[in-house]
Amino acid sequence: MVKPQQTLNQQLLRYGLYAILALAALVYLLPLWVMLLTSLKDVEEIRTGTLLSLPASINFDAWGKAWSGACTGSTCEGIAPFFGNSFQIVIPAVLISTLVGSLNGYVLSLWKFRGSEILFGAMLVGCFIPFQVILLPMARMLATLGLANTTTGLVAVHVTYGIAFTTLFFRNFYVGLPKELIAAARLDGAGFFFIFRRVVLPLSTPIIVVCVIWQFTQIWNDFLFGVVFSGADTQPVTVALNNLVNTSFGGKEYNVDMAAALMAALPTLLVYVLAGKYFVRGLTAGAVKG
Amino acid sequence: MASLTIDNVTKAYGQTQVLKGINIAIEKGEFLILVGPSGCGKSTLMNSIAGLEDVSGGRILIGDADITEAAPKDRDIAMVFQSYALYPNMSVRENIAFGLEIRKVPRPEREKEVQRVASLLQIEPLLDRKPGQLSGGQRQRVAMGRALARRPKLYLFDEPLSNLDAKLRVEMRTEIKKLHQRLGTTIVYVTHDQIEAMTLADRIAVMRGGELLQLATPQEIYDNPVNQFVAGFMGSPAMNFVPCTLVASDTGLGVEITDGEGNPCWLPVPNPERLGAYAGKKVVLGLRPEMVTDPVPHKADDAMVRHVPMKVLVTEPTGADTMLVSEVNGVEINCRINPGYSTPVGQVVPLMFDMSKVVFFDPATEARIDRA
Amino acid sequence: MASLTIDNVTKAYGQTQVLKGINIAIEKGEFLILVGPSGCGKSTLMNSIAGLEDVSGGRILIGDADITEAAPKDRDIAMVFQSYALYPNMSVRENIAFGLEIRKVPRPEREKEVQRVASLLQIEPLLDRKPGQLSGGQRQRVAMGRALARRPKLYLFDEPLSNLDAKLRVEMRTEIKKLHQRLGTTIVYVTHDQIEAMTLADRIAVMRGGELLQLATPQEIYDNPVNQFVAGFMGSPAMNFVPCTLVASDTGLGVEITDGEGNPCWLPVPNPERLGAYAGKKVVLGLRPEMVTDPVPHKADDAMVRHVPMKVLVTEPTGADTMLVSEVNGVEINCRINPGYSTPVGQVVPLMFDMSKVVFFDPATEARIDRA
Amino acid sequence: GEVEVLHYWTSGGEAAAVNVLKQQMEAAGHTWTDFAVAGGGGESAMTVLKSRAVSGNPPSAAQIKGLDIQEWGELGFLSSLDDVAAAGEWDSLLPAVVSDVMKYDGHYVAVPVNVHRVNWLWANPEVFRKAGAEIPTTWEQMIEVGPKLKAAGIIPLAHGGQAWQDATTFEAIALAEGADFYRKAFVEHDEATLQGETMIKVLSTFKQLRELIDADSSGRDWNVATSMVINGQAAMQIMGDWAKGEFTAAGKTPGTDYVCMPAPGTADMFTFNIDSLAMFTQSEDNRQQAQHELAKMVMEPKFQETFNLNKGSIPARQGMDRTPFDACALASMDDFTQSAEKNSLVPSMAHGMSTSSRVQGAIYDVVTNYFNSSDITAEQAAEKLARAVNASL
Amino acid sequence: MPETGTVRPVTLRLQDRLAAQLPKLVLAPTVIVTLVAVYGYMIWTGLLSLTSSRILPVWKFIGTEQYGKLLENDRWGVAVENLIIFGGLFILICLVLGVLMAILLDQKIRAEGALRTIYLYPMAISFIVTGTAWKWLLNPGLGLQKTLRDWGFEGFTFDWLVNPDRVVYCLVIAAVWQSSGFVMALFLAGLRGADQEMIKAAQLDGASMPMIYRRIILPSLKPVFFSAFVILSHIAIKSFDLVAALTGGGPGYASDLPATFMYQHAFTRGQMGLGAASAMLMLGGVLAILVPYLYSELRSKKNG
Ligand SMILES: Nc1ncnc2c1ncn2[C@@H]1O[C@H](COP(=O)(O)OP(=O)(O)OP(=O)(O)O)[C@@H](O)[C@H]1O
Ligand SMILES: Nc1ncnc2c1ncn2[C@@H]1O[C@H](COP(=O)(O)OP(=O)(O)OP(=O)(O)O)[C@@H](O)[C@H]1O
Ligand SMILES: [Mg+2]
Ligand SMILES: [Mg+2]
Repeated sequence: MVKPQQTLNQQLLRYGLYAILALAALVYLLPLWVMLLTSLKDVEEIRTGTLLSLPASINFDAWGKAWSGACTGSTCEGIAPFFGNSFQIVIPAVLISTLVGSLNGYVLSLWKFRGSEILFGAMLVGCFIPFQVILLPMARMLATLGLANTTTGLVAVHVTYGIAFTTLFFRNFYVGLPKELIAAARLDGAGFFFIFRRVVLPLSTPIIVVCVIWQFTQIWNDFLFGVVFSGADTQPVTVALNNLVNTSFGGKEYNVDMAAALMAALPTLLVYVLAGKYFVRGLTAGAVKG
Repeated sequence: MASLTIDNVTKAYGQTQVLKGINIAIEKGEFLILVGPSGCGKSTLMNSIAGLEDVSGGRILIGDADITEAAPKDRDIAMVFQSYALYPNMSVRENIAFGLEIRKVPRPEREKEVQRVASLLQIEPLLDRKPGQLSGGQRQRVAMGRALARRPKLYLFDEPLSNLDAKLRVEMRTEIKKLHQRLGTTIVYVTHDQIEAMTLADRIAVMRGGELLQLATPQEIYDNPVNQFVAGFMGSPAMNFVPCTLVASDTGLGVEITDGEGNPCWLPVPNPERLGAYAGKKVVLGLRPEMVTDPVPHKADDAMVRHVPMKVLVTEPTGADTMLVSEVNGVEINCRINPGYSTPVGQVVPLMFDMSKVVFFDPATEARIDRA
Repeated sequence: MASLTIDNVTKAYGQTQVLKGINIAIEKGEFLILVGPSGCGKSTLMNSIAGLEDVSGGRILIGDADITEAAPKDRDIAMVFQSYALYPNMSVRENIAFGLEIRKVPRPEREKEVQRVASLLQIEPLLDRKPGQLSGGQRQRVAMGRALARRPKLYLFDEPLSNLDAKLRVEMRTEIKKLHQRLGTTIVYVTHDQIEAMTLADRIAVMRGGELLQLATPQEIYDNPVNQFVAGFMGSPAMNFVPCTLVASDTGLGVEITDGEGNPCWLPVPNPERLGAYAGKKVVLGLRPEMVTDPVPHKADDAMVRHVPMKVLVTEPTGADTMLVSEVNGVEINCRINPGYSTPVGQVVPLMFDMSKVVFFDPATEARIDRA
Repeated sequence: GEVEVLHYWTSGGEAAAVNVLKQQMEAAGHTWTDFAVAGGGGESAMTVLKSRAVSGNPPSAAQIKGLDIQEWGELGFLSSLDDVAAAGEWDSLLPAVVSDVMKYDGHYVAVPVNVHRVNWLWANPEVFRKAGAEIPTTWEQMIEVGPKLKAAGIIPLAHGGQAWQDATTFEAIALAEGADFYRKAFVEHDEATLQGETMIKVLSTFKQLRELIDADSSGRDWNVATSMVINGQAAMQIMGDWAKGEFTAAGKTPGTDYVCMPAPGTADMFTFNIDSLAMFTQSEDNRQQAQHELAKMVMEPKFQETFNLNKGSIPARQGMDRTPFDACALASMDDFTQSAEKNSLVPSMAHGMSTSSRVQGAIYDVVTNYFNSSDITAEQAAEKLARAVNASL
Repeated sequence: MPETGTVRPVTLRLQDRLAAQLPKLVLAPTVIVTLVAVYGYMIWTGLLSLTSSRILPVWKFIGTEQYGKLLENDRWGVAVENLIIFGGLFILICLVLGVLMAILLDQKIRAEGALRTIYLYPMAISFIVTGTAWKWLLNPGLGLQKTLRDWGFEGFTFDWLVNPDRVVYCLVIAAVWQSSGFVMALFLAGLRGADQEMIKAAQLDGASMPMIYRRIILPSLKPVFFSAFVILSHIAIKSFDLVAALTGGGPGYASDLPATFMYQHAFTRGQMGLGAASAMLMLGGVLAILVPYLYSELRSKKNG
């Protein structure tokens, strides 16, 4: 990683490396492959054919149906109408939880005070609380706050239970930053938020990426909160997906299920691809001596 | 500018006592140099003044205001960190301008100030680089630049020139001196460079192991150290310490040494009246290298000067002078010789002992015994 | 130990040419000191030797083996980084022992070696601390310790003593010298300390802007610099450069200056035969501070010595000497005066010019013009 | 007013049927808010319902079955439909077994949508012909016919290894021991019956069926099992009448391509599974009006017909036009009335009709564990069954 | 710079005092929310576990009866045992794989972006559906076993999914597949922050790259391990979708986990009191393991 070497040995090593990575990629892709194949077959072929056999003819009907035709209740408009709800929930929730988490992490690593460590520990317990147990009290709380069955309510819930994680990520990233940086900025006259914005945040790119990946995925794919705290018209796409997939009566259309799942995953994948660019190196290079 | 009072400040990291009650009163506009061996607590003291470390005890005052509890940003102090602490994500320009930006200095003024500082520090071509793309000395200069761009009440410099070449260091030293004369800002400055300490300081504070040993003008510290540690610490090469016995002869009090030919030899003492109590006892004679030189005729008649044949053990040319190592009373001593004087190794040559400024210490307590 | 050949090595960061074809052949067991202004490429050269940076061109050989492409770990080099680069999660002990551990040195031996190095560097009480809990100088010593614990073919020291106090620095310098004498390992060493350079080096390489200017013994560099830059760079305070005109008089070639009273004054030139071509032309006279001193009687008869009345502009006592600033031909010059000599500021006092070792440069090219 | 309906009818056919209701409601000037949450027999829908109830905002109507209606009624969430029922003469339209389930404390609080028959055996006659075997009508025959089918390379019984499918099969075997035994065990939870000889026999028969099932059944969805019958991989399946949808979807006709028969030994018996909509107390008047309108419409023949044609079940409302229904459904209707007369119409344990979900869950756990592990004897299982049922009462 | 003139003792103005409390103020909303939404609800659940609640909370207290029932329940025992096996293996394998993949990806790989996305994508797809895909793949009659046998490897057997003693490893496989990519991303971010100078020093000390990772870089990523561990524990504990979609808890209830147990009892089977009790036990167990770890982790940071 420090310098590419030219020797034969190194060359071989490098081929080996690529081989391992490619093999791993294949293993990881296998289920995707199955899903993709299935989504391109028709129901009859799924019933009769084998799992890994290629579809007789490529057929995007299932995709079309999943997008705009499949029934998810009394309406049969596919999963398309639900994307909007999901975005309305996921974007503010990710932004808020990331911001709050980074501020918390900043305090807990670079502005420690007496008892801050204990607070952090106490906060972490939030990571282990089974979400099922908070459904009912939270439902009541949201109703009290007038947020029941609204996207705002869902955003609040996701932020509430996401903060522990985002705080953890940022705090554990920031403890590695040289303390002198903060000292220097404080002497330069910068206040709490100024230091955060100008010195700390610019050094956080990789962890912001990780945090966004995590939060986006968690919230986008969340079903439990989505179904329990949403109203009839604020359901996120996972609820629609669930309604497609978990239908227990009548013929199961695996091809539509798979197509819908793949489509529902596209925004998350897009986030992965876009965010990936910001896994940058050497942010603190040259900061301090020692 | 303002005066700075450090009042019985203590600091401990867990069990480790790092500052053990430091008292320093720095005048308005004074240039104080802090010296002391590595690890004695200089940086810790600086950090405490800046408010970056909480002190464990004592008070710090700027002017009459007790700032012990104030936030760093309210103290109006600029500091050059020993470890630089540059903002890695900002360019050199932004690093320097950061403090001004916070103080809402308008952009054009900021830009002018950055230019001024950069040209002073000779880093103009580097303004758009990130710290990671600089050499060690360049980074140190950026760290300087960050402080110099501001006009605080108090400057703290923690070894700000240690990684610069001699030439640049002399130039920077001059610039700092000029800055001090122009602005009259109070400055506290840590350095290990003797010349820097001697030429810049109004007063020097010598610390050891978290304690303040002596606080005085450079000349006073050099000529009149309070104890053997301070004497040995200031001056390069260091003062020679020769164990000997104070003997009273007919011409008065003096010390006896053995010369390069093995003969005893009596040397006079500058202030015999202060040493009365030690007559006949063992003392440590402090002898700076420049007090043992090649004989110069114009001093031959001085009452405090003696010529002694000494054996040359090692010679080390250092350019302007040659250091000569010889032996007195079983200890090696450094002598400072004009490079033109012939001193073949292994031979015995006459050297001139100028006793007018020698000092004496108690061998047990290492305290000065002949101080006025 | 092994010889090291740096063969036309170049290095560029993007457009920035940092090393512009460096050629140095270092003998087996030689102690080479690298000096040069901040940012001239010393650390880059060190990194290239160590294999931490790819060179853009040229070759590096240890012994007869071309190691330009070899991995750092296969080069058997130990280095002290300018920025220390300690392992933050390891204790001081582990930092020092790491290199040995990798070489599968058994634990008891490792422990012994750590103890030895720690006591040499006076960091024994710190062995169980993490680097974050050390002072600047202590960190630097740990960085040294990491290198000294090993027995590599080649040591690279990048300003290893810059953050140590003078006393410790002298001690460390001596230890390094001893180490070199005992092991005979080849050493490349960057320092900005003139004394260090002069006393440690077998040869000194002076760099500027990525180029090697002169590679010679310390004395040669000091007495016989190839150009004005080298002359001005080595020596502290730096050499004075006085613009003047070479005039031929009846006693031979000489330079004319204006003394402190405004009268012209003729000074002799040591090697007139080499300067024939410049007679009547403007030249730059290189005059080290120690060449202008208080008059000493025993040199009064020297043909190359002249007494000139000079005006005292500033005096700066530095302990062993006093620096006196005066003016010649419109430029300020530093003179090195015995502190005992009375030089009241503003007065004119006689100073002694010793012209036996002065050097001359071309005012346009800055090249030496009187070199043998 | 507005009706919000929480349900888990999300498949294409169900959705179409619900749409009929929706259109009717809208035609009557109400707004229909559809809240569909699919999954595992309504697990998720129930979770949603509970949180809505806790937050004081329950939907107008929710799809709740069986004894759970009683639980909700006990908690005081349900509103009385007696007015609507009286006007619509529900008492005469619904058999007593059905109307009992719909009432809490003597008042109608829910409307039935359909009646499923659970104890069906689905078989592929073509496969039997090939193997030279007869479709079994008793469990003994079923076990005997196994090796023959296996020899022909056919899996005798298509099964999905999920707790509710295990329980469905198990209750069918239990039913073969008589409706009284069934009631005593699964409705009255008589401890002696639960661990008695007959139960042990049922359990061993049940275990013997394992031999008829292929090794890969674990976790298999019921419809996958059905498709094994459809494409001749397997010979039979024991499953409720919803399996018919799979055959229909594959273009098969009853009688020729597949046969529907009562599960072995349960020819004139009927385990029912009724879907219903329970009505939650609404604070606003116009919402309540709409709610009552909804209850009325659910009972209308039009909805009952569409819905049941789509779902494969039979209408809960009696006396409907039989012509649109297929042979299996007609058989189901006949058996429903006959068994009611013979007192062999029993609520399905596996589908939460006979007992609360607590007891049902306890039975599931014992049954599925016994069926899937080799180290429990029928005796032990019976004992466990009695203990578990007791503990969860 | 003009002299500031009047000397005022630095009494802290309100504004200053506010500024000094800023870190605490920033943390305050989170602390409040945590107090209510974590601890408040935890207490609520604790109380609930002492009631006889069935389908909805009913505040009729019956003491610790529910806990007694729980401890007698065979299925709960299986669930706990499964969690231990599943959690342990899952966390361990994810950490190892995540670190490995991060390190390999950090070697200036040409297709880094594509590979990174491939390792991450399983997180993106809802397990409701990938569970089905895995169910097929792991099913001996449909998936890998069949495929390999069709290809001529007659003896190949892979029937863990239908084997009650092995099914928990299937959960591990699918869970690792889903989560290891994120651990990789977490470590990759950490690796990108590693000090290059330090690595150079280690190279000179003679350490090979694997050695440098093992001894220098990874130890400096201790906080990242900590984050990863917490995340993975969280995923292990709440692995609900996974079980529901992949095995439904079967065969029998051999692959049940506390999360599914709790959910089923609390919400499907109308035994909310028992569900709450199981949640409390699960939380207690998890905290009993985690608190010491958190404690040592947070303590060691203090003098870091
Ligand atoms: N990554 C980089 N990109 C561009 N220029 C660089 C980079 N790193 C170093 N340089 C430049 O290369 C030159 C040589 O740097 P080097 O560190 O070798 O200097 P040096 O001689 O060691 O100086 P110093 O005495 O200040 O440590 C400097 O001018 C520096 O600015
Ligand atoms: N976090 C810490 N925990 C324990 N001891 C510490 C810590 N930080 C510093 N010290 C110790 O405090 C003492 C004073 O450190 P300080 O940095 O003030 O020294 P210094 O005088 O600046 O030395 P130097 O000249 O080497 O920079 C040192 O002995 C150091 O080891
Ligand atoms: Mg320091
Ligand atoms: Mg350098």
